[in-house]
Amino acid sequence: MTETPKINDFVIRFANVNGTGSASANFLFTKAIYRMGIPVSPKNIFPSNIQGLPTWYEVRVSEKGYLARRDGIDIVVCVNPQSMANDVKSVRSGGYFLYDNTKMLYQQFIREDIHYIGIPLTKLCNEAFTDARQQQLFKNIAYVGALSVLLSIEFNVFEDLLAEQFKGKEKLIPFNIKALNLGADYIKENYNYPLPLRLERRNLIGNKIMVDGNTACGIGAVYAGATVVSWYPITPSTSVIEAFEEYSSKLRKVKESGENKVAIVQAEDELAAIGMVIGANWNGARSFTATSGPGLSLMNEFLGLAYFAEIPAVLIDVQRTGPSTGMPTRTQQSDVLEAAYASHGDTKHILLFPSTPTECFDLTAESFDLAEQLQTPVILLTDLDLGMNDHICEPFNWDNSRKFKRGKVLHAEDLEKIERFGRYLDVDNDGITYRTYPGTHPTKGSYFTRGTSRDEYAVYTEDGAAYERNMRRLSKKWETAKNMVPAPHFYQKENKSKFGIIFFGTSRYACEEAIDIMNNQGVMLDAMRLLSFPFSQQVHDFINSHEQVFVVEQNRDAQLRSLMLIEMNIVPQKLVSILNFDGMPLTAEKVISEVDKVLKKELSQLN
Amino acid sequence: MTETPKINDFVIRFANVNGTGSASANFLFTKAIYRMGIPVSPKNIFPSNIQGLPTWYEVRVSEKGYLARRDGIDIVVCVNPQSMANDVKSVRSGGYFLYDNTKMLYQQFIREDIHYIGIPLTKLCNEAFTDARQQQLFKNIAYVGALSVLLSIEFNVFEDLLAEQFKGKEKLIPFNIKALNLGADYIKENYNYPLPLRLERRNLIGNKIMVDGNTACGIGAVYAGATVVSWYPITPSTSVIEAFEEYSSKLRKVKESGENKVAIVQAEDELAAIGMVIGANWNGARSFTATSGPGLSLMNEFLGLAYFAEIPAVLIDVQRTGPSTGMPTRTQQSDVLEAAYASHGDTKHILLFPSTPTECFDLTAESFDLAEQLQTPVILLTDLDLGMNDHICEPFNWDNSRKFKRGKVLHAEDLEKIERFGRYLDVDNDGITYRTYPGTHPTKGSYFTRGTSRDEYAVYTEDGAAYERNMRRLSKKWETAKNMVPAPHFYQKENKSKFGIIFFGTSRYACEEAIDIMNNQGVMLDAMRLLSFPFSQQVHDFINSHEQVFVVEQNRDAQLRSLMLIEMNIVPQKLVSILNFDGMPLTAEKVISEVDKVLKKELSQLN
Amino acid sequence: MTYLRPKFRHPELEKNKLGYTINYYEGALSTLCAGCGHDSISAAVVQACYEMNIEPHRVAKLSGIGCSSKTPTYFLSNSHGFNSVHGRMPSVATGANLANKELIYFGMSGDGDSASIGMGQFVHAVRRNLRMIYIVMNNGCYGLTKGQDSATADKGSISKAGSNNRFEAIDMAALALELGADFVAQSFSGDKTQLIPLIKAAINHKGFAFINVISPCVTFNNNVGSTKSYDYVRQHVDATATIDYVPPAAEIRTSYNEGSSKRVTMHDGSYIQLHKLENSWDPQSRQSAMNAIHEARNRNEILTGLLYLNSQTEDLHHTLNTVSQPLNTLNETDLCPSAEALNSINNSFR
Amino acid sequence: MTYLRPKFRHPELEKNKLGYTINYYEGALSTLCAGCGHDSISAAVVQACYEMNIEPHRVAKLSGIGCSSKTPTYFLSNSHGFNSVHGRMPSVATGANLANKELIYFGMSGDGDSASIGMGQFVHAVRRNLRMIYIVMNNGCYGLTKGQDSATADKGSISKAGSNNRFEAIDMAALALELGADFVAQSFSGDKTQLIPLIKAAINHKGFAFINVISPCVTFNNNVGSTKSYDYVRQHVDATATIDYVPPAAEIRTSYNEGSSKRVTMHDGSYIQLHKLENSWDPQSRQSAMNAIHEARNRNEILTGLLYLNSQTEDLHHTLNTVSQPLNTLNETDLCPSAEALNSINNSFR
Ligand SMILES: Cc1ncc(C[n+]2csc(CCOP(=O)(O)OP(=O)(O)O)c2C)c(N)n1
Ligand SMILES: Cc1ncc(C[n+]2csc(CCOP(=O)(O)OP(=O)(O)O)c2C)c(N)n1
Ligand code: SF4
Ligand code: SF4
Ligand SMILES: [Mg+2]
Ligand SMILES: [Mg+2]
Repeated sequence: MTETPKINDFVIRFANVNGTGSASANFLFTKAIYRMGIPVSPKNIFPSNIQGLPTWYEVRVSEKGYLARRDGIDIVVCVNPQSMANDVKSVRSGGYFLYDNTKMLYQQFIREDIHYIGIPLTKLCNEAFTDARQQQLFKNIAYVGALSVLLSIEFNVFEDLLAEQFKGKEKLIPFNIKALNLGADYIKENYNYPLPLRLERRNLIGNKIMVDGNTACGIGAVYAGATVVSWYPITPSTSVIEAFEEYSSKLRKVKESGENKVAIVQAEDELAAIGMVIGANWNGARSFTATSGPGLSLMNEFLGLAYFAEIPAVLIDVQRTGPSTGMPTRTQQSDVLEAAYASHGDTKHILLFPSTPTECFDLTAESFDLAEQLQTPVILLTDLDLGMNDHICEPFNWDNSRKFKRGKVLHAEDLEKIERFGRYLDVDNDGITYRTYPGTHPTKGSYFTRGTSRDEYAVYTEDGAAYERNMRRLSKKWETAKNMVPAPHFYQKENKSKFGIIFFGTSRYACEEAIDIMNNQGVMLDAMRLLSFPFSQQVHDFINSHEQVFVVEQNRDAQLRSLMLIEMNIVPQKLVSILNFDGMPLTAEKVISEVDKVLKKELSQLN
Repeated sequence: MTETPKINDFVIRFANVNGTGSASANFLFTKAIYRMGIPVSPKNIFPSNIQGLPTWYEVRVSEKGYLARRDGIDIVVCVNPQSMANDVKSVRSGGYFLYDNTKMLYQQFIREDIHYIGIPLTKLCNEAFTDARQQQLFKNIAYVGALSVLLSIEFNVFEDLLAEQFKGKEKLIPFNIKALNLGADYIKENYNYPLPLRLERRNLIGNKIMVDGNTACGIGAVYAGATVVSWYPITPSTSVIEAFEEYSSKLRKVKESGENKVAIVQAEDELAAIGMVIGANWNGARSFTATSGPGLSLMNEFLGLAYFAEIPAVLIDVQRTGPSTGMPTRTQQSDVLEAAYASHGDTKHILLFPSTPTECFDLTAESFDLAEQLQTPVILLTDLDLGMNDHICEPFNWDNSRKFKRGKVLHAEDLEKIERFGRYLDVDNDGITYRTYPGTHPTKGSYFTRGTSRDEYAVYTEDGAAYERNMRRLSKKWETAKNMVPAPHFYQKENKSKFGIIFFGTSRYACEEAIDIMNNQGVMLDAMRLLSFPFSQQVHDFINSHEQVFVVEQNRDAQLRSLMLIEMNIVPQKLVSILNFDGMPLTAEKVISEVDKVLKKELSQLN
Repeated sequence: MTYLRPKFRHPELEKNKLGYTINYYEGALSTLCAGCGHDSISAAVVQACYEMNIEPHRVAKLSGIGCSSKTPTYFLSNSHGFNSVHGRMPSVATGANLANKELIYFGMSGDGDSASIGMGQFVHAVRRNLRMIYIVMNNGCYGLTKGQDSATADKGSISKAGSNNRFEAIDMAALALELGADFVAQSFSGDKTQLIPLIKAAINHKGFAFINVISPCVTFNNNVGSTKSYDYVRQHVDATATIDYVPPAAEIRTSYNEGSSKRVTMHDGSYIQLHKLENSWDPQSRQSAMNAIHEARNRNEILTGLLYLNSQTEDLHHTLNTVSQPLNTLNETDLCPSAEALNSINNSFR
Repeated sequence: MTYLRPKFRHPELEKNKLGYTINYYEGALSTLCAGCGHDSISAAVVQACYEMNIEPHRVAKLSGIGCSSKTPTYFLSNSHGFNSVHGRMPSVATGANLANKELIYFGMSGDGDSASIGMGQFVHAVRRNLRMIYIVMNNGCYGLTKGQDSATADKGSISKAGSNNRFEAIDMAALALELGADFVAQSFSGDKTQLIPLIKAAINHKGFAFINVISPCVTFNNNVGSTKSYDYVRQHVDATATIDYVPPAAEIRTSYNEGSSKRVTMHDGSYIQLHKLENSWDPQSRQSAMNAIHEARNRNEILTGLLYLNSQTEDLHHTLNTVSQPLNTLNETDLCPSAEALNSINNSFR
């Protein structure tokens, strides 16, 4: 252990068996680091099953605030004999392998170039606890205790966290403390500590919070005033609705009566879920659903109806690795093309791309405004990494004076003033027409909603000219939308390079890190993070003002780049794809090496 | 009637009420022209209802063999008071309006610039027939009789046609002849005839046949050996299956036992239809379904499964006007983008674009070979115009020695020779792997098919590297497909212009006519008709070798052009869209005027 | 269809309690085939709403796709209508109903729309006890796509094209009963005197009210050999009882023979008066209703009338315990927690 | 689950008539939770196939998505398997069966897979009388997505998270009966002696054979208050009869008390011997079976065993009158009409 100390900069991976209670111990570990004011970022790598298979929890600690996944694991904590062979291999040379040495390590797991830290976790816990469940559970807490010593985590931080966690069940705290100490004491007695890789308190977090994106979406929908919610369970989107349900039941119950100012229905499938959303929005309630790839596929027909009949709808698609069932517990950004043009015929949908839980909150809230203002589906594309992993981010923010933007709706008073109501009449010349809610007025404002073609007064027609007028108006609405959707985020006041880089969603973390690193190496890239589709003039301008633009995405087929080619008439050679699609979150290394390839080629062409 | 005669060159439109038996009279009219050796092309413009609404049948006669729809109607035959106001308007100046003058024409229907030919159809038929149904029905035959005189249709052609039609029911023939004569005699007695617009026997048809595309698809599937067929009724695809059923029952029944060498199931919906197709193909039977837009949308999830699990499937999508229910009885080519990338995740599908019934037959047969060779869905994109209208085309052709190409399938003998069967092992380095049918061998060759990721041996895995290998292999298969799909059709041996034009499917008729006309005017365009997606090198080369390329499509969003941009990295400015999307088949005039706009601009830039 | 609406209206048409004449309840002119059973059902809806003194704009009409699904256009033109996608009306209606519990929801569907592509949604709408009137216009075929057999076509029924259906029929009423529907009725489009009171009772029912109406397709399934033709149905109808719907506090207009008569009271005091009851059938026993249907089926008869009613029903809003105000009327103040609440949420993530 | 398969096998394992020991019928190691009911069902399938002397490669195993749908991986590793998409196994099985009528088709599904997203396809597979063994592993919840209530969860059942289900349960067996299924059974994953003969009889049935198996989810729905927990089910099971499946020409191994015993003969002379019969229940009467289920339900009991069997069943191939050879074995000569035939088709279009 002669390495020079490295403070607040390592990756540690916990190798567990799912269903054994390791999740809360691992979270305790991460939260403690957060509480010490140090940027930290965990990734849960779990199997598509319920119990008994290998599961990993990877935590990156970064003084610099780099929150992307990073290759090269410094420390592995392995309590799963099932995956041990591979776990040993996964440690970087010079790294640490912490394991349960109650049983002796197999000879073949011994590597010369890494450090082994054996702790008899099973033995310690079997001796310290009598209940079998506790013996199993507290092994996890014990290794956290061991790490507290090895990595210098402040013990009182754990005490605080446990006190909060077990509020109301205080008698559980001493057991946990005991387990922490089991591990901690064993290290103190048997090893040199702390490790050269270790932690030191900082003040780098500020008022930031640590939360997952799905929870943020759920809370965002509560604040946006969603009242009718229908969904069908599917990983990794389920927890969006769970969060919505949890916060609704806290914040939307009438105290006296226990009645709910919300209706949440578990649908029989995704077709029904989006159907209910469409029915509710048609009837004037804000309504949304959440799903993942297979569900999105099933919603195609209804999304086309909502586009053509012009009904608001909010859909949160938490993307996972496709195609088909694919890898349901791995991340990807591969529903972009499907979401953008879902359904047969000429259809286009608004997309929003949050990159942090904070943005999940903000954009979810905004999606309802956009859907109602534009009277069309809005699809929020997040992903498993954002949705199910905890992220450190800005706190949520709400202005009490904020009003819901309900779009162009005519009420009884308005109708009284109108000669003849034309549901699809482009009065304002922006492609957006006025609607009424059912039940508004005895004799004015009723109309027929349909997926078939109709004229400006919502009367069924098969007249080609009327059909074409309507389709052109929808295109005009699309143009209007370009100025209404959230603007891209630019990382520079003025462009300074002939190279640009474009990314969206969770690629943000790796890209920001990569840009920073390249910057330090003297390679300058202008950067733009997209928040929405369709693309506004600003997006055109950014691309136009660079010679070469990298487009970073987490899918195989360069789907966002495809949208750019289709919608913006960009010379394709200008857009160089950086693609990551193995289901693991993107790393900065990957971005840098892909950028390097192009720059090297350019250099070599110069020579 | 002082116009100089125009031989074999006019458009006539019949304005009827649907459900009144006009279809067979109108067909008789068209068939007679075909039998006179004159190119003729009918279009049925019918409402999305069963009875009592206006329906039109438009027939173009063209000595030059132009079979596209043409604007500017020369003659309207109107027996529907409902639509008379508009029908009168629709006649070109100088044209003819033939109507039932049993009741007097309203004053407001009188135009100065057209000719009126009143025939008391109702009166004549009421006098000549006693049965109410006959009185109604034979009005239609009577106007055909009138036209035979006005346009010089040979009467014995009708006699032949009626003899064929009523084989076995010969006693109906005299009634029809009588009705024909009613109309014919009335004209002879009351008007000058023939009209300056008229017919003359030619020999321009050769051995061509007259048939609709859906029938051709159905026959193609019989010849291709489809044995399991599942479908859900939807206009305009229903008649594909009806034809398959009809010809199967003629050609696939065991004579002695009446047993069927085919299983046709009307599914409960389109999800089930494609599910059955996938199950049957998985189990080694050739199987297909047919649908239209809404059905395609519903098949998204299953198409992704078939792509990823690599199961052959043939899907015939007879496109209609979208989005949503849209105009179900109008034509469009607007499912291109949806079909190409159907399903969430990274997915791509083979598309075939027939343009004539002959190609419907050929490409349907070929689609089964391609699906089995490539182990992936193949989607035949036809449309309502092609599928439901009669077209004059080359006869169907089949080589008795032709074998079904069943692709890479291992049988028991093959498996005996193999150490370990790897379902997803790329043995031949073309991305296409070997499969086995269930039940092949007691101990070798069984494997698990799934929509989740797996390794080369079909074992479930969540390993990112294995997943990525598989996805890259699928991309390789896509490359292989480029050289297997039908090649584009070129209209010139050598390019002779800096302008190219690309089209597919039913745009063919209008484009060929437009090219011919422009050619005669000295404007040269090189032309390429696409038959398939993905695009082969030839397609690239054609585009690369022209400065400007027109891309003709019948949709709003330039969907084929989108595929070109995405898949071929083409500079978008090179591809100029010509879009027709009002639900009516494209005309040459439209193509010419759009091309003209660009050429004029170019000229004006030169000045 | 006739394409010119007769302009002449009798000037002294009777007005209902709201002051509306019956033509106020009509819709656009039907484009269905002349004689289509579906048009009679639309007319029955018009009549029932008129007689029940319903404000048309407080009705929402929803449907899927099919000839039957076109009918909402042909009644109550002052109501909002929604012609959605094939087979998915139940989900759209569920969302709509959740948004506003105060409207009356008519779901108009066909046998293709509900028994094939829509089967899943139908089953789950029943299970959720969504408050609505759900009418299946059952013609045993797919009218709009030109006459294919549907899943309710009886085994052995002959289609117009002459083919013999070889599959067992799905009995929608029996299915609804098995799935727990609390209002199940069956009728015939040709029998207005039965259909109108059934629709009225359905409107008044506080949960999912299902009426399976045999509604002949004159164009594709009215031939000899079809078990859904007018003639066949007329000959094989077996009514459980004749039926009168009596609104709350209305006077009893008829007196019935005690022995064969029964009164089923609804939640608000209105009641359904049944007379000439079938033997051994109790409209308030699910089991008895199921047995009656099955026995009629065995006799090749179609049991019509009210089959089962449980007025103690609890609809989806009750199950979800939603507030009494319609959800679509709640605004920012009602729905949006404060910035302060958000701060304490933020704190919980620190 | 245990991730190391015990290597040791008793060397003298008994061989069946084909010469295979039971381990030849096993599949990959299960990754389900230790104690999951589904694993017992897999084991029962293994045992039944072994005892029925079935060639594993003549079996095809199909499923949707869910813990239950994973089971085909865990039995008969020499069979082809197809883990399709959620809720759509019935259609895939239909296509597969049409392609090759000679294989034995196992469809393994869950209550989410069949009663929610798959309801439409389930209903229509029953209606078509597809020859297959269809097993719903019914745990009243969505195991794989972590325990949400399913549509078969009983009203009032308490989930692990403590919530009280407020919706009526769908009774899959009663539904199958109503839809006309000719083989309907119900069982409990904890009762192998009942399940194995049921599976054997199902394999032998010449049409759609449905077995609804209550199969507790130990992880999410085995708590007190759940009506699908091991304890609850064990206490509330009410068997129609004990059951033995006797293959054709096998000797009768037991003699039964005449009064309470019944023999149901299948198409090939094999039979099901039922003893200790429930009163007033006739396994060959659909009506009696439905009444028995409903009555048991009213008593809060789960009726298990064979519920109904009609051995005179006619499956989909019979309905479609397909040739006896499997369709997937037909080749060009069988299928492709000649060029000459095409010429006469061409002529018909001239
Ligand atoms: C997804 C989809 N598939 C198919 C169709 C075509 N389609 C329109 S109506 C209909 C069936 C209508 O039958 P039914 O519901 O019984 O109504 P009916 O016309 O008999 O009243 C079908 C299959 C469609 N519109 N959408
Ligand atoms: C289209 C689609 N929607 C949702 C899911 C997510 N999903 C996977 S399994 C499952 C439910 C499984 O429940 P069940 O069929 O009862 O099986 P169990 O796990 O309880 O055995 C769901 C909803 C999916 N895979 N596909
Ligand atoms: S086709 Fe049949 S169902 Fe449709 S409108 Fe005509 S009669 Fe009615
Ligand atoms: S979660 Fe439940 S159903 Fe799934 S494997 Fe575990 S016990 Fe079985
Ligand atoms: Mg119908
Ligand atoms: Mg389940």
